[in-house]
Amino acid sequence: MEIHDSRFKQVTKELAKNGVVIIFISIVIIIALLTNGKSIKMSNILNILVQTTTTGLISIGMTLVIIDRGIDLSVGGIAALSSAVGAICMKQLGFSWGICILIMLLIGLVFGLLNGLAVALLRMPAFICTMAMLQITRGSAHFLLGGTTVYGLPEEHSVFGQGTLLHIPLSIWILVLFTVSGAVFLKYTRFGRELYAMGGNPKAAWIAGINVNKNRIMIYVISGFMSAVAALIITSRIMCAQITIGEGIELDAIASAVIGGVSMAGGEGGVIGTVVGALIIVMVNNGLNLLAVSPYIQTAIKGLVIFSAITADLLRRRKQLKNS
Amino acid sequence: MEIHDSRFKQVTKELAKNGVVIIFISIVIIIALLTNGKSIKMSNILNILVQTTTTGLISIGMTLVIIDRGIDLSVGGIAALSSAVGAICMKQLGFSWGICILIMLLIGLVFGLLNGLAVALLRMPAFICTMAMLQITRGSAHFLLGGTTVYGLPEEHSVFGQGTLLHIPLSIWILVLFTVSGAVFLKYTRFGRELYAMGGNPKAAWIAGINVNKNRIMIYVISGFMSAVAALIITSRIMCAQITIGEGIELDAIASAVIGGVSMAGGEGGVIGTVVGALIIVMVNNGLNLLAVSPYIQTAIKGLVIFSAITADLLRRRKQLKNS
Amino acid sequence: MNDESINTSKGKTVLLNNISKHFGGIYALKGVNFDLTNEIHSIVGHNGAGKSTLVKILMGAEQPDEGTIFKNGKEVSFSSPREAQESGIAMVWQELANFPNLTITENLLMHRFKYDKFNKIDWKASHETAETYLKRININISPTMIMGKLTLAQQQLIEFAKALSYNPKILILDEPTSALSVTEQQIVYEKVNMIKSQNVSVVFISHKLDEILSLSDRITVLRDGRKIFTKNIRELDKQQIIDAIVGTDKKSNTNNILKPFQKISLKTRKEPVLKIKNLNLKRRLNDVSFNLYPGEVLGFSGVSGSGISDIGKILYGIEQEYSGTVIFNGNEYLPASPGRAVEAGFGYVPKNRKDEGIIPQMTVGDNIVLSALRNISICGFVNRKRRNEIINGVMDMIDLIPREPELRIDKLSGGNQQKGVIARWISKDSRVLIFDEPTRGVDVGAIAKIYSLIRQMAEKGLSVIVISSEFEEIHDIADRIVVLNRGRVAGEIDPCKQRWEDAFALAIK
Amino acid sequence: GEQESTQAGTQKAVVSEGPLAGKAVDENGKPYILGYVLNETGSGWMSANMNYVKSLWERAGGKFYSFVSDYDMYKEISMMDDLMQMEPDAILLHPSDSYAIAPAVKKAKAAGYPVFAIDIGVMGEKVNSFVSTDQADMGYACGKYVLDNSSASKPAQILEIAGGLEQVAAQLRQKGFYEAVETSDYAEVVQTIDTGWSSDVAFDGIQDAFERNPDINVIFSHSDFMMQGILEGLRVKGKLVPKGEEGHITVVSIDADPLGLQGIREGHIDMCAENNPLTPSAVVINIILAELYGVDYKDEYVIEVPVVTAENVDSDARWANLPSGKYDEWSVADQDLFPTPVR
Ligand SMILES: Nc1ncnc2c1ncn2[C@@H]1O[C@H](COP(=O)(O)OP(=O)(O)OP(=O)(O)O)[C@@H](O)[C@H]1O
Ligand SMILES: Nc1ncnc2c1ncn2[C@@H]1O[C@H](COP(=O)(O)OP(=O)(O)OP(=O)(O)O)[C@@H](O)[C@H]1O
Ligand SMILES: [Mg+2]
Ligand SMILES: [Mg+2]
Repeated sequence: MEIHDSRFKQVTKELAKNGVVIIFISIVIIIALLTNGKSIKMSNILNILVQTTTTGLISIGMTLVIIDRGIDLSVGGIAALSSAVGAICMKQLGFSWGICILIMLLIGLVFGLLNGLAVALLRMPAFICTMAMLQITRGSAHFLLGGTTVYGLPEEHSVFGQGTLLHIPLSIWILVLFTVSGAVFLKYTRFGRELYAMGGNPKAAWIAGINVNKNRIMIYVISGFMSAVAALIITSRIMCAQITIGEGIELDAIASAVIGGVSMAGGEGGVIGTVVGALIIVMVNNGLNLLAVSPYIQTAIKGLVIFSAITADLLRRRKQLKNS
Repeated sequence: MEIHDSRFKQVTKELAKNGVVIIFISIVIIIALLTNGKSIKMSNILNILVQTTTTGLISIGMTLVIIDRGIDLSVGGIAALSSAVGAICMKQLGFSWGICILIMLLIGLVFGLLNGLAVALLRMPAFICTMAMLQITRGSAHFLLGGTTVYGLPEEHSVFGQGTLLHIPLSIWILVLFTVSGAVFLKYTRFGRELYAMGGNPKAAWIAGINVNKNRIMIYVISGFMSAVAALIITSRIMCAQITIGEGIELDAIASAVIGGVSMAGGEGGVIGTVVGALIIVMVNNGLNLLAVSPYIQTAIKGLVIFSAITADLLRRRKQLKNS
Repeated sequence: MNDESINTSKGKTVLLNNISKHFGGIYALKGVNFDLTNEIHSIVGHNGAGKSTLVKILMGAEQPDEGTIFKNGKEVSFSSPREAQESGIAMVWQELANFPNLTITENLLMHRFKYDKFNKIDWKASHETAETYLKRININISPTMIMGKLTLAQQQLIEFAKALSYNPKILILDEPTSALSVTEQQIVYEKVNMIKSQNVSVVFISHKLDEILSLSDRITVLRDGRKIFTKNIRELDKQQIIDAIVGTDKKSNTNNILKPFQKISLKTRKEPVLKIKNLNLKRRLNDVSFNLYPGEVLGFSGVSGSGISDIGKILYGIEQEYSGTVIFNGNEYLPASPGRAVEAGFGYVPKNRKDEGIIPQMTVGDNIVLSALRNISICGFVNRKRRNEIINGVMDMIDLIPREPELRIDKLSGGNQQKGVIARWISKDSRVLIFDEPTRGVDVGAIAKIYSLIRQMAEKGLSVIVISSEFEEIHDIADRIVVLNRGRVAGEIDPCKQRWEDAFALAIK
Repeated sequence: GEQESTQAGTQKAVVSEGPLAGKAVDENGKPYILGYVLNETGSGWMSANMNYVKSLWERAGGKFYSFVSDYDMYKEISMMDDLMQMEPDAILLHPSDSYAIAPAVKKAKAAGYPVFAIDIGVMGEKVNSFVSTDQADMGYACGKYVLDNSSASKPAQILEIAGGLEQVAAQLRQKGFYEAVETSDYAEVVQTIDTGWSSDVAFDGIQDAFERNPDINVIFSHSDFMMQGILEGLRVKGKLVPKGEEGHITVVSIDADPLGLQGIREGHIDMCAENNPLTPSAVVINIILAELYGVDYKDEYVIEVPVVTAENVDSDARWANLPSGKYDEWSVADQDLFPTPVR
């Protein structure tokens, strides 16, 4: 079995992309048929892409973390805190908009750094560290907002979430930008390859002279930064800061990565697959809404769809394996 | 670094128990001082223990899963579904109470089995499988309850959550029972030892002739069962079934395990540590309530306390390491 | 003291002065002095003698409790292997330290990739560079292959290629040939001699005394963390070295490896336990047929890629994509999984102890009884008394040191870990035992122990298959040797009548 | 009845009868589409609200779609986009957050959709009309009851069992309650437990609170949804004493759902501020029809808060006395705020 597994893994890895791509295509087709075409109208496609941006961005950072055998549960909290502080600076402290954007990004970097330092230098288990950080960040946001919503952000702030470029929403461009650079980064930079090495065999990575700690800190900083970028887009879409921002987004981000072929055991996967994974999740949501499925049964169906899709994919690979 | 790490790990392991125990004791003392003794009044100690039972029970199953390098996100959903079905059987279908209890436990076993089959036989990543199962179970619960609360359960049902034995709440006895048997089970049974082997090096375990699949299925069945037992206690305490039952309990359970010295990398840790971990989380909650800390800042403080406690513990071990 | 050592360090490439190192209660090294000039300086010693620890200290992977390190006369201390690397030291680690999830190129070039003008990794150029590194040790595998898919032998060779590619001034080789079969070993020997001529200093650790004798200029013997002596090769012969390694007190049991075991005669053979017909495995095995008799030790020998390991894997249920028939005790036997195989009475010691053998987080004791649990547990509960009896019994049998059943097995020296994996099956009664390269990284004394144990078990009527590319060794202990060559049976050797060279000839012809 | 009556959007033709018959159908018989975006369906109140609106609209011959965001703002505004893909004739909102939904409302109105809000309003952007029982008023009613029943001789030591304080509903209910009690010297909120609308957490919170302060004599719950946890929590504390008997703890709450009414009957709950899901639903349906017919309407309608106590607990006016889950049997609530318009 395990040998199978190891060989299986090989195949899995080779097919990871097509794997998720095949799931993706089948789901697109099925939903299109069920909604007789509504789902693939241009307007809806853009709608889906826009909905994917935030989870997508965060799942890109998450991908790096998971490749290094880590996990980052704090992303949603960081997004919430970044939003809260940003909005307060814009609205209540009246800082100039540009400064506020920088502050929002800075918050992502700072809390990412804290995660990185604790995980890399103190060797705190990533799960517990980032879970505590989730509570710290979301808690602070809750405290700052004190149960109110900070609204009435400056007009120009709407650009990230509501602006368009060449008739395509800016947020989509942002997602594309980060996805592509993420993919290039992983495949063509030394850091990218070292990351896979660390995930594949941490001890060997240290022996090979890779600066494991530096890289690891870097990874969590990036993840924090991506959360802040997501916060920019969210606040820009809802033009306010509010405590529930990013609630539960960590699960969606991790799920996107895993569906996209990233192995929780580390050392495998990439951002393209991850973003496709994120798309799949959004599409299922969107499809169920277009089909006006009863809200009481939607969650269950969502689970069933994901479960069956993955199952089908795994069985398909099994077959291919036998036949190879 | 990694070499250090390996040594560090060894110490970690030796101290894991004392590690969590030391955190535990310090927190007990600090809170006792802050609440000038309120927190260690007998009534409050029982109160804390009672509050620990549900997370505690679920985290016991979770411990087994994590030792095998897995994760079970579906526990809360299974608890909710088990509660919903149980309550409906009692109240609306008027089945005899005993039958209903069996049905509730059965639901735990069945969905645990589904997880086990998917993870063991299909090699579905535990994270994605149990996440889907979480949606399926909680979604079904939502569908069955349809946004209503099923209340007015038969009097005798209050026994698990409100009954006492020798002046000590029954639920505490249940937790103790499962903790002790869990510990014995891990240390003294073939299954227990094989479990650590599977977590430590799955391939080697398989080659040593261990029936990895059978054991793995078993583990998830147990985890599902523990969720059902927790459901018994919850429904018995609030004497109704509601959709919010068990929400987010999976994170608390995992956190308890990790705080208790269980390694997410598998092959290490035990249930005693886990339950102490669960106690710590409840104690912090309880402490903040005894101090009537504003709910707007509680979450942040909770996170800070956990974070600093773990940090302190890690630094302490570092020191010991140097001195040894 | 220090000045003196500075003087003595003059002209030496490296001087390790009075090095001590302990782990918990165990002393790995006690006041060891070691020096290196432009030479091949071998370190030998029993498993756990402290060889790897010594070189890890030189490489900066371990910090000594006491002692100083001088390099070219200057005192140095490396806090990480990287620093050692940057000062011109390269090492092949005893336990493979590679990235199974990455390509050969990435394993070779991890932080030395070729970059294009946008400072992106230029994969084409990188692969080409990697290819040249592979060419240097004349192996031709595509550098785009994933490391995890290669055979252990291939992986070990690539580690060697990597070390060479740094063009080090000092090269440390910790059992670089343990997984190699004769042909590949030759490659290593040539290269080592070549770079020595380019005045690179080499530290060479091995348990294969023949290669030690043929390669070394000087030999240092360690025992129980102490240095026994450093002598020039000319002053030494094999027996002296063996005595020094195992210690004169233990001398007695070392003799028997030199004299071959008495073989059971063909006449006394009964019905075969195993009848294997036309075993085929895609790209690996081709119509392999043989019989295995009760009480015999059957050897399988061949060079890398011969597929000898696959025979074990098939019989034990690891490899299932095979075709052909296996008759076990007269009826068809389908090895579906190791679990089933064990139930049927098979046992198996894998070649790759790190990935397929030990459970690193578990204690030595737990590792030993792992497969026996099913036999010593009553309604699920392990019988602690039996358990401890077994563990202590076996640890004595193959003198696994340190004798601490509750120590984590990954704290053991490589060879002792191997003993632990073997002990797992000695502790459990089986019908057929399969050993794949059982003596890999095991010291001379222990090799004798292990083979005499194998022999004893065979005499109890149990059948043993020993898979090994150590032609001499297997010639010493096997009743018959089946030689494989590129997945085909090249012939059968009767050790009583034929020499090991005959087997080797068949293997490479 | 629950399940099949909650098959929102399934195109089963609903028999058009009663006062609304044929109202939500245009001249050439095409049903009007109403899309409802709401924050949750987990609580009894929201379920009743959503299903009653749906039932009324379908009785009127219209087509009904619902989108539930589970308090995820980002999802909620995305749902507005999803909804617009289905080109509804009107959009009804019960938002998770009054401010965060504003941009989506703006977008919808720009796209020419009439937007209405029920129960929870929209801030920073005008909706066509907003119908509600004011959340703060409900909190205030509870506070007022507590004041009326406390005095210098027996000051009120109040334990607040909050819903999810990150949500407007909870925030406004808290605000209203505080406005009432802060005016008094002998009523004080001694502790607030944030339960995230969970009975289980409420149960634990009760234990903790009484450990700290045994003198608590009033409990204010943001919703009857946590009531089971509160009452059972009191029971194990031995403090579940019916009204009138020694040691009774005053319990005031919001919603007056079936659980609330039962509590009042058993004397465990003193008072509920009724949050009747029928009246605002009936009003908003009429207003939406008015919009479609081009009839004028005001941009806000506020329904005053009925206070439910033992005296009026059994009245037919109590929505929770209607057959639970059988929404299609619930008659069109008669209200005088806005009559059903005619085309
Ligand atoms: N990290 C560690 N923790 C505890 N003990 C260790 C550790 N590393 C090595 N040891 C102990 O130090 C001693 C020397 O180990 P070392 O690996 O140097 O032996 P060796 O000569 O290389 O043996 P082999 O020939 O089997 O490789 C052994 O007893 C081993 O158990
Ligand atoms: N070309 C290959 N493709 C896939 N897997 C391979 C290939 N070659 C070897 N392997 C795997 O590596 C294992 C080791 O090969 P095996 O040991 O049988 O060859 P060998 O003759 O023993 O050479 P060595 O002793 O160097 O491993 C094989 O059982 C097989 O699982
Ligand atoms: Mg060694
Ligand atoms: Mg071999």
